[in-house]
Amino acid sequence: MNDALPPSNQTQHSSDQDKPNTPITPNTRRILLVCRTAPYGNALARESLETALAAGAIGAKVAMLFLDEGVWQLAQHQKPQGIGRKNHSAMLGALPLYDIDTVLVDRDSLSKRCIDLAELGDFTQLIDSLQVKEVIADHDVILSF
Amino acid sequence: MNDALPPSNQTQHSSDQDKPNTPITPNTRRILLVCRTAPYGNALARESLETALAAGAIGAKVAMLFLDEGVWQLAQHQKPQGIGRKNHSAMLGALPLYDIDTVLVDRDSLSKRCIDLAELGDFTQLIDSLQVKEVIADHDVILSF
Amino acid sequence: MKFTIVILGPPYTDQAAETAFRFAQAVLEKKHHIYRLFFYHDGVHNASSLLSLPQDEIQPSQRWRQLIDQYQLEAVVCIASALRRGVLNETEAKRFAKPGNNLMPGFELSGLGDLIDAAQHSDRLITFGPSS
Amino acid sequence: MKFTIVILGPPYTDQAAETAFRFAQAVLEKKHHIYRLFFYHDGVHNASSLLSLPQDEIQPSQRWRQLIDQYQLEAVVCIASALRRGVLNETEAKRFAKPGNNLMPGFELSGLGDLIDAAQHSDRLITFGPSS
Amino acid sequence: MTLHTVNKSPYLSQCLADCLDRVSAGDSIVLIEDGVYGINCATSETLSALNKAIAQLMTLGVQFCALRPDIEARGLQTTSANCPFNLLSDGDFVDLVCEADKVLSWY
Amino acid sequence: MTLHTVNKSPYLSQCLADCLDRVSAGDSIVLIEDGVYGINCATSETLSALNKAIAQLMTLGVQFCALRPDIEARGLQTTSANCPFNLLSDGDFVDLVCEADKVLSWY
Repeated sequence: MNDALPPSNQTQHSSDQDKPNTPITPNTRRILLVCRTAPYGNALARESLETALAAGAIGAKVAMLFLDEGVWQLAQHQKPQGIGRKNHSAMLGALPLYDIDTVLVDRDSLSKRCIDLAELGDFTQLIDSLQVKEVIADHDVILSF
Repeated sequence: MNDALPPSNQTQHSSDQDKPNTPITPNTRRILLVCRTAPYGNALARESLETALAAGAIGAKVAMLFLDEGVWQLAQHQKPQGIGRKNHSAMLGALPLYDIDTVLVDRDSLSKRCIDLAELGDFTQLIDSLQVKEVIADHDVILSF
Repeated sequence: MKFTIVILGPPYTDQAAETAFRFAQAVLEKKHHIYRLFFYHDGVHNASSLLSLPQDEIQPSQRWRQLIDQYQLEAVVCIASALRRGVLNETEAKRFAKPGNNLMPGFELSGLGDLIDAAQHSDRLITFGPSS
Repeated sequence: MKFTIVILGPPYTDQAAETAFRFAQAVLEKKHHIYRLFFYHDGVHNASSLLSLPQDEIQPSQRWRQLIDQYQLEAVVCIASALRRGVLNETEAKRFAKPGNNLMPGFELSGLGDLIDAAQHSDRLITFGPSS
Repeated sequence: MTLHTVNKSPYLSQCLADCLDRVSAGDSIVLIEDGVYGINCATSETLSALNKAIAQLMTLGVQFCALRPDIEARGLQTTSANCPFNLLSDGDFVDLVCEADKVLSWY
Repeated sequence: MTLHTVNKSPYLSQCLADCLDRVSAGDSIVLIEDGVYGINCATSETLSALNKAIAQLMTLGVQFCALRPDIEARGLQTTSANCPFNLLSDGDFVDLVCEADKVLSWY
C-alpha cells in the first residue's frame, strides 16, 4: 500500500529559510509529527514514536517537533522499572537509527519546565518560538499526539 | 450485598454547622460525590449521576458537590441532539426524585465561568469556598468524578 | 478532495469518535471522498463488535459499519493498538490463543504504514484526539 | 484495615490501573485487607480476556487475575460501564445476541450498588482516576 | 494557512493557550467539543489573558470559529456582542478544512 | 484529615491549583503519575503562583508528598534544597492513606 519514496533531499525540512518551489506531488508531502504529551501517564507519547519509526521503516521522511508537555520525553535518567513501563528514552534514542534526522525541540517549552538543555541528545535541534511557527507553516500534513 | 439502611436523618448533611456526635458505624458513613467534570466531552459526568441515582435507589444517603468544570452540568438550555448524546440536564433533574436532596454547588466555580445563578434548579444549594472545605471535612468517604 | 480521518478516542466514554463520525458524514454529504478512516490509540474500541448499548442509544460500531458499507470506505484499525486493547480479528485471536474475536466486519487490522501512506496520499488529514 | 480500590482507567493507554495495581499489592503486603476492587468507567477494560500484549510486557488482566486468585479478592466490574464498552460475560453476550464474551475469569459483572456498599463498608476507599 | 482545532476547556487545560502561542497570521482556529467553553473568553475575567491574545491575533487576520452543535449541546450563550467566534455547522467545518492547507489538532 | 491525590501535570492542567484551593489545615497532598511534575513548583517560574500557595499551606501544617516511583520513572531531579515534597514508596503511600480519614482524588 505504501509506494517507495523517491530520494527527497529537496523536501526535507532543515531550517526555516527555504520553502520548496517544486509543486507538491502526493508522495513528497512533508509530514510533521507534533509531540505534545508526556511519557508514561498516557500511551500517546509512545505511539507518536511508533508512528515515527513506522515512517522510517518504510523510507518516508518525517520531522518531529517536541512541544509543551512533549519535551518531558527528552528528560535524561528515566527509570520506569518501578511503574512497570518500558524506558521511553531508550525508544527515543532509536530515532536516528530509523533515519529520522529532523528532531526539533521547542526551547521555550524546555525552559518553562526547567529542563537542562545539556540533557538533550545529539540528534535533537533546539528552535525558538518563531521557528516553531515556521516549521508548522512549512509542512504539508501534520499528525499531533 | 447492600444492607438496608436505617433512617438516617441525623447523618444527612444539611449545612456546615453541626457535625454528628454519634459514632460512625459502617452503614451510616456519609458519602460525598464530588463532581468536577463537564458533561458530553466525557462520560464521567453522566457516570457520577448514575452513581448518585444508584445510591438513591438503594436508600443510601449521598451528598453531591459540584465543583470546577462540574458546574457546567448545571447550565440550562442544553440541546445535545446535534452531538448524539442524551440530555444531561434532564438526568440531573431526576435527582430529587431519587431522594438526593443535598446538591451543593460551589459559587466561585460558577462565577469564574460566568454562569448565571438564576439558571440553577431549585434542588441545588449554593455554598462558598469556606463551606466547600467544610463539606469535604465533614464527610466520611468521597467518590470523585 | 480526498480526506483521511484519524480517530484516537473510544466510543461512549469520549466525544472524539462522535465528532469524527459527524465530520465524516459531512465530508461525504459535500461529495468529497474519504481515502481512509484510521483508528488508532483508544480509537480502536470503535471497531469492537461487543459494544452493547441500550437500544435507544447510538450503536457506535454498527453505525461506523453502515457508513463504511454504504460508501465502500477503507477503515483501518491499527493492529498494534488493537491487540494491546483487546480488539482482535480471527487470525490474531488464533495467534494469541484467545477463545474469541471481536473485530466488527467492515474494519480491518493493519499497520502504522497505512497511516503514513494516508498522510502522503490524502489532500487533507484531520485527527480527532481524545476529548478528555 | 479494609480497603476498597476504585479503578477508572484502562490498562496500557493510561497509568491509573497500573498505579492502582501497585497500591493493591502494597496494601496486601502490609497485611491489610481489600474489601473490593471496583472497575468503573474505562477501568472495565482491565477485565478483558482479549488483551494481547507482547510477552515481554505486563499482561494487565492476567496479573489482576493472579492477585484476585491468590488473595481471594472480590473484583467487581460495573455492568453498565462494561456493556457500553464491549466487556461481556456469557450471560450478557447471550442477552445482547453477541457471538462471544470476553470477561476474564475472576472478575464479576455487577451494579453500582456494589460501589455504594463498598463506600459504606470499607475503612478506606481510594479512587484512581484516568491519568490522561 | 493552517487550521487549528482545540477540544479542551480553557478553564481546565493549557491547550488553547498553547495553540494561540503557535498561530500564524491568516490561520484559523475552530473550538470543538469541550473547547467551545473558550467562547467565554470575551466575558470571563478568568480567561482575560486568552482574550487579549485573541484580540491581538484578530488584528493579524486570524479567524476564530466554534462548532455550533457543541455550543448548543452545552447550553452556552453566544449573544455577547463582542464574541469574536463565528459559529460553524459540521458542513461549514468541512469547508474550512478544505480552504486550509492542513489541520493541526490541539488536544 | 483528608488525603488529596493529584495525578495531572500542573503545566497542563488546573488540577493541582483546584486542589490547593480546597485543602484544609492538617491535610496531606500526594502527587502521583504525571502529577509529580508538580515537584518543580519550587524552582519553576511558570508555577510560582502554585509555589506561593504551597508555602502558605505548609504554615497550616499541610504535608506535601510525591510518589517516588513516578518521579524516578520521569527522570525528575529532587536535589533542590527547597523542594517541599517528601518522597513516598508505594508502602508509605498506603500508610499515609491509613493515617488519613479519607481520600479525595483530583484528576
